[in-house]
Amino acid sequence: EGDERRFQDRIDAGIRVEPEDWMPESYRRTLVRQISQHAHSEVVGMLPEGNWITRAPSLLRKATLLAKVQDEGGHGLYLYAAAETLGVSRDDLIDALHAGKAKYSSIFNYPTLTWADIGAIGWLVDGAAIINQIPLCRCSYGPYGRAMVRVCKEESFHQRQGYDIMTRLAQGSEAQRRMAQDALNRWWWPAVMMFGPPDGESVHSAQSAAWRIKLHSNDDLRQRFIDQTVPQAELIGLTIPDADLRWNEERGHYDIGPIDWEEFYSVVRGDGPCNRERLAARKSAWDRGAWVRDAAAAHAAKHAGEQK
Amino acid sequence: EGDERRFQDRIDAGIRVEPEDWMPESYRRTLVRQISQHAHSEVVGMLPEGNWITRAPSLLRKATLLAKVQDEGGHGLYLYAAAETLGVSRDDLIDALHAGKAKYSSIFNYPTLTWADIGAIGWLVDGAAIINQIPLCRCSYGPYGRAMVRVCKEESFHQRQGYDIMTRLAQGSEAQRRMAQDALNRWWWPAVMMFGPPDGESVHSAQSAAWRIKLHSNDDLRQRFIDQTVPQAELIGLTIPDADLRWNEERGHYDIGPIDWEEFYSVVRGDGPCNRERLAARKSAWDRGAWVRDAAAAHAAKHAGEQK
Amino acid sequence: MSLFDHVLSLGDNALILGQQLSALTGHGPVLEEDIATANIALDLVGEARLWLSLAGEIEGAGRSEDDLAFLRDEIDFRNVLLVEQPNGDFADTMARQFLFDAWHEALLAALCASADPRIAGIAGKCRKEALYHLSHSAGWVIRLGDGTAFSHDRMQQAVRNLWPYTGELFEADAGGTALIGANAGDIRPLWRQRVADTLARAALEVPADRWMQGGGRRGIHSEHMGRLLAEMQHIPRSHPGARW
Amino acid sequence: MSLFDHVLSLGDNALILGQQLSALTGHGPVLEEDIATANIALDLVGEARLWLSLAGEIEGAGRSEDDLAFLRDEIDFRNVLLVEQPNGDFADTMARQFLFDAWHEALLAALCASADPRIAGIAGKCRKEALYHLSHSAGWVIRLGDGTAFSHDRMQQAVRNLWPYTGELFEADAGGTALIGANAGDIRPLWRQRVADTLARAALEVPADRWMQGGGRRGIHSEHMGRLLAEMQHIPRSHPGARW
Repeated sequence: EGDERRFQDRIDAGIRVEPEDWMPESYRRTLVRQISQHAHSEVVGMLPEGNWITRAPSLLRKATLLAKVQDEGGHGLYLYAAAETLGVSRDDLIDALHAGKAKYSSIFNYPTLTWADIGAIGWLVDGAAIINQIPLCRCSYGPYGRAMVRVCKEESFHQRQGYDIMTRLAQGSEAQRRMAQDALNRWWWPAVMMFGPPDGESVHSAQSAAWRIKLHSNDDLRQRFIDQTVPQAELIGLTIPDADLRWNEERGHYDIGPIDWEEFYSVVRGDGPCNRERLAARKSAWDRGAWVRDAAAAHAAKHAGEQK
Repeated sequence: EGDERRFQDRIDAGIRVEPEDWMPESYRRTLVRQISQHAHSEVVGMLPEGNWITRAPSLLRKATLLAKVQDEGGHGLYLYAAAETLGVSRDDLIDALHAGKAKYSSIFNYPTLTWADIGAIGWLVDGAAIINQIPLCRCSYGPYGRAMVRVCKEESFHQRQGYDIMTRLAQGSEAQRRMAQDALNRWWWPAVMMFGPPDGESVHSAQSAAWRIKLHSNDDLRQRFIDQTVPQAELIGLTIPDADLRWNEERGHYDIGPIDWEEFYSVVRGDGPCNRERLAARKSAWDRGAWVRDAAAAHAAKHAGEQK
Repeated sequence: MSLFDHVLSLGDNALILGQQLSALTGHGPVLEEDIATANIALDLVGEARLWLSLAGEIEGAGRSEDDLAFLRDEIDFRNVLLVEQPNGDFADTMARQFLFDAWHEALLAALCASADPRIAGIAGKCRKEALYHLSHSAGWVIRLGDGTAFSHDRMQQAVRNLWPYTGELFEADAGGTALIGANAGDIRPLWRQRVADTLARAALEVPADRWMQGGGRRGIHSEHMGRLLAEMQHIPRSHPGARW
Repeated sequence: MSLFDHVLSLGDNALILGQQLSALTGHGPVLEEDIATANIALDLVGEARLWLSLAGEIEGAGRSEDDLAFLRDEIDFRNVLLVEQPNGDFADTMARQFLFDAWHEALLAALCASADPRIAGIAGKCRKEALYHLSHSAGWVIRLGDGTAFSHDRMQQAVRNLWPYTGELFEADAGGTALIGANAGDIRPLWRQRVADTLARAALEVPADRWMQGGGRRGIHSEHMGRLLAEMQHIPRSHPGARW
């Protein structure tokens, strides 16, 4: 009781929580859920982009995409490490993912069908992620906030690369332009939905706001994303697939058409185009790697004496 | 003793041996070895050509290649059936193949690297096979001879298709012509070696000749192949990769340069470019199919009553 | 959807499924099955040639069957997602084949009544083959479903995994109905009946309808499609203008 | 072999191995390894870019690194067969990597002494990366060889299966010796020593030399190469002249 109040007072005073500090169990659980979901998203997110490394259309683009996917693995590592400071193990978190108990971002349940999807993911998905994540750099839990600083720096680089891919396509041949517009058509709404349900339907929000692990509402962040992205699309001559989209002079923001939340929930429920494939790919990699991890452990045990 | 003489007399008189007839054990064994080796060759031979069905450059060529590979499977079936008339089971023969105890034609241990290889296999490998097999239509063992009649009819169709592919390539673009010449360069000597070692070094020959299961010597058949094929190459403007090749007016045959028997024996020994892959592909198909065969057997057993 | 797109869609279904089966020849569980697989693939490639040639004729832009097969981008392919799902193991292959065949034969039967004699002609020719394909794949669904415990579970899982791709088979559109004629409405009930009967004989459950995947007919495919096309198109794409 | 072919061969080895590793990202046994694989692939693609650009410069026909990577036919690729062998499982991947790295680093070290400053420059830059690759792959050979009984057998089998592709690494030719300079003769003994030392630490046997496979450097590849190129080249081949 007194602990809880002191904890909240420190948060309100802008003092960061560190692993050794006392914290309410529900704060710890909420953070483990959020950080591990974020870590899983980085790792699962390697799959849709990894799908195009072998088919990248130039060596420079291949190299850049490899570097990006490598970065995502790195983000996964930082984030698992941040979660581990809360007293859980990476293996347990991974087991929860494979058992379908832990979530990852639904956006990665959409397929990457053309090279333009790599551009669209960088531009839109990383763009949306940054908007979600920049506030988290100031979140109350120290290890998470510090991890997010590194992550955001790299994401912003990825976002620019994605937009560069789209720009090149939009200025390219008719087939390339069509490819870019098609990718925008398919990724726009899923990206808009990345910010989660409308504020009225969002759970956990009030408590998370008080704990400073969620600093803005879903709808505010979504609006920021839309306001930032629409002019970028116009600049390169692509059309946002929303007939109702228009600038609202009064609000000083873009208005958009209705969001198809039925689709969103169906993907969350597991019925997206790639839910089964993504989880199967992760589980298969993990299961096929079991003998390798066993061998590494056996080797380390045999030579434990020598290394000291 | 008397049986053996009567057996040989009937053969000498041109009377065919049928499954129910008495035959020497060594005749049976020799035939089982030869027929099963031939059946295995058909089945393993589906692999190098099957490698190009998915990449055939036109739909007509894709269909024709599918039909050809289907025919080869059919040849495998006839030949296993012919072998089974000698009191062995197909499963035992397949086990012997997978255990490395039974052979198949070494030619299928070479890779198919371009579309032109499909032409070269039809033209040269099927061409050589027909020359080997036509005499076998008259061989002393009835079921084998009759199977060979069917096989030869289809092979000759395949040979014409192969030559047609090569002709088209040889008359095509510079890249296609180069592809055709490259395939001829790689397949020529292996095809020439398909007739087996020179007569002096060939084992089993004398007895097989007496039994009328080998009707011509290796070198005679090889000469027939060369005499038939060289003008076909010239006709479409391709060059046989043999600097010593020339027409011998006196013999009325082409003379060829020395054959690299070291390569031949290395492939027979298992060191060809694809020996390991071919056998592994067959074993893997068989092993992965075990539960399917088990299920079919279980289903048949459950419903055995109904079907009578 | 235009008549061109419709005929393309018929051709693309046959082409992509034929292409998938082509990769299996020589790798089946038993020699007879290798032969059957090659034979069915051959029928489907043959059917694809007829539809694609007709599509080219309808378009009138001089594109041949090969131009349409080898020089189109993924987004212009009109096949359903079902046929591009991976071969997987033998249960996956046969479940895909059965779910397709049960629809394919019914569709071709309806198309035999098409007012367009070219369409009716192709449908009439290919329907007989499709009937053989259906009896072959249904036979395997039954054998595996009602075989061993292992094969039963594999087949049930395969049917369940592919079920979300069956809704797209029946996506109605105005052009389609006009094209096919009065029998279009019969296809779905006939398919359901066939599936129910065969799965019952196989001691398998018919999966519940959930969210159905779609998009193939509009050119929005799955991640499997790109690699399939890369392999299929590489040689013609690498030699523009060449004849083979 | 001309200087152009030699430099191409250096580029193609890096390109094809980098391409193979690219297919593995996201599918490794542990996250750290996914990161390492992407990193090594990235180094190799980077190295390929340098050599292929130089090859284009030497040829003087205006071909860019991308023209050489994406618009060449299989027969014009000059990589050794080792790098095109399939990824297989983790033991196969690591055995291939180790056998390559042990040679690659030694070759680059020798090339640092090349009279051609462009070659020496690229070699100097890439050698550091190659040293890291070698320490990484040798570490896994040792861990798996001297790990569990299962991993030991898998690694031994992988080394044995790949051994016939190691002879080609040392196929001598006049152009090569001239290019590399006086240290060429040191590469093979250094490679043998590294392999012997690492396999000894891994409790693995050095396979006996038998018939060695060759041909890659002359454009005669294995059946794996065609599918690899189909996937790698499909998009550029499908959009002639496009910039990306």
